[in-house]
Amino acid sequence: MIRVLVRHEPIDPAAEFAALQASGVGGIATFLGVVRADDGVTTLELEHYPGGTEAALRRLVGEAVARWGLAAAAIVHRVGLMRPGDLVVFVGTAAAHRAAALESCAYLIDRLKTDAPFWKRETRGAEARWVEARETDSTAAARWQDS
Amino acid sequence: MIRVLVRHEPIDPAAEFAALQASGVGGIATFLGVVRADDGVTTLELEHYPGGTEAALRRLVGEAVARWGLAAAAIVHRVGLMRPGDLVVFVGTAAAHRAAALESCAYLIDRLKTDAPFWKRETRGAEARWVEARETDSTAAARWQDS
Amino acid sequence: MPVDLLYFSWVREAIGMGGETLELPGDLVTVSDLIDWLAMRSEGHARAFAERARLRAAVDQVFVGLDAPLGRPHEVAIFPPVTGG
Amino acid sequence: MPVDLLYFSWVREAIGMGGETLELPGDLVTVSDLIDWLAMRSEGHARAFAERARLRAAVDQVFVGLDAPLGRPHEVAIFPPVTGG
Repeated sequence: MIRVLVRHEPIDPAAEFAALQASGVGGIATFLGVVRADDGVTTLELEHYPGGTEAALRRLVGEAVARWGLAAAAIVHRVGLMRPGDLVVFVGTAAAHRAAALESCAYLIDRLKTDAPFWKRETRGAEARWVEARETDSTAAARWQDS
Repeated sequence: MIRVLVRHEPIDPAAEFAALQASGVGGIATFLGVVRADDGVTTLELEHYPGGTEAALRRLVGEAVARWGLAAAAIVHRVGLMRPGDLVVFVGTAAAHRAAALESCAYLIDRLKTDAPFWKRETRGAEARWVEARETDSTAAARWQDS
Repeated sequence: MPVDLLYFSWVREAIGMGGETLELPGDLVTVSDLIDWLAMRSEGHARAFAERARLRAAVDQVFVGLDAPLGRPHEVAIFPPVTGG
Repeated sequence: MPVDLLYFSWVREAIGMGGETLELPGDLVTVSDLIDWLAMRSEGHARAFAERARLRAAVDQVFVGLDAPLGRPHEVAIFPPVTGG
């Protein structure tokens, strides 16, 4: 099962998890990104590159499936207007061995952060600003190139 | 939020996700162990050490919270009789930064595999056998001692 | 053949539109050459493309460096470093 | 003071019970000494404790090596390598 989805509707982690569980293998790893509730953000807007985003995510998932021999992999990313506590992204992988599931899940979220065309704009009260990319994200993505 | 639970009832991943999400931080990592449906097992029985199990799991969770500064961590482990496709274990961690959530989640499942007193007995048709511990689990747990 | 230019995030805001379809001159070799040429189209374009280090690009939906050959693309997107996830 | 001995998995099956409460002799220094002493109690005990490399132990709910000092415990558990998760 490969599932790549960019959508405005809220993400349902239980449904996403059930789809991975149906693969019948022993280990499932997931990462869920949540709009932080602790730094004064009132709303978060996610812009993306229609078509280009799905192509980039499918490429990443295909690489992970081939590299770790996954039975299933999913990336579901929300776009549009969100509030603190909302889920932004669900990444899930299923494999016979837990190391494959855990590593590939970390790989997908690290690579998504630098290689998938999404842009965040945070609003705090009346002030809106585009979120700056972080150096640490490039470092995290780069570590997957050597091994 | 720290949650350590050993129970006979099925694990509800949606409820576990929601409890971690309530911590308000940006990243949640989970690992879910599933009874494999692909190798002829008809039932799986999980025995444990009442009291000793909870103590061991609380120790592991406490170490992870301290080492990675987690906002929340949960280990829910099922015991008793299970069938292929059932969830055996849910491990979840929540942190401000995704690397902390992902690494601590891998740490908890690796350490649980060698340091928590559970024993599996598999039944295939009329034949039952205790599962042997795997060398690879000791190796996986040991890698957390150096760093 | 006309090429679809796509702009995102503050690049889109500075230019004042999400995209435009243009016939490109034949002498643009790299993505950077294209950006130089686009920068002359308006004050908004010039402002959007002023800091080259803050720009990223995708040619036909594949991320490339600004020094990559432009080729004969159908679609070129120009945008800030991404911040999803 | 009596000590609770607990057995799990095939150790429990071989001995034929999940535990017993015993007064220990004063000369048991390590967990391994305790296992030697327990092995003499019955054929089941002897069978359960025959392969020392396949045994693990916890003293008062803390995992220890078989060469660890026994001390004056309330509870000692003896079992095969664990296989949870």
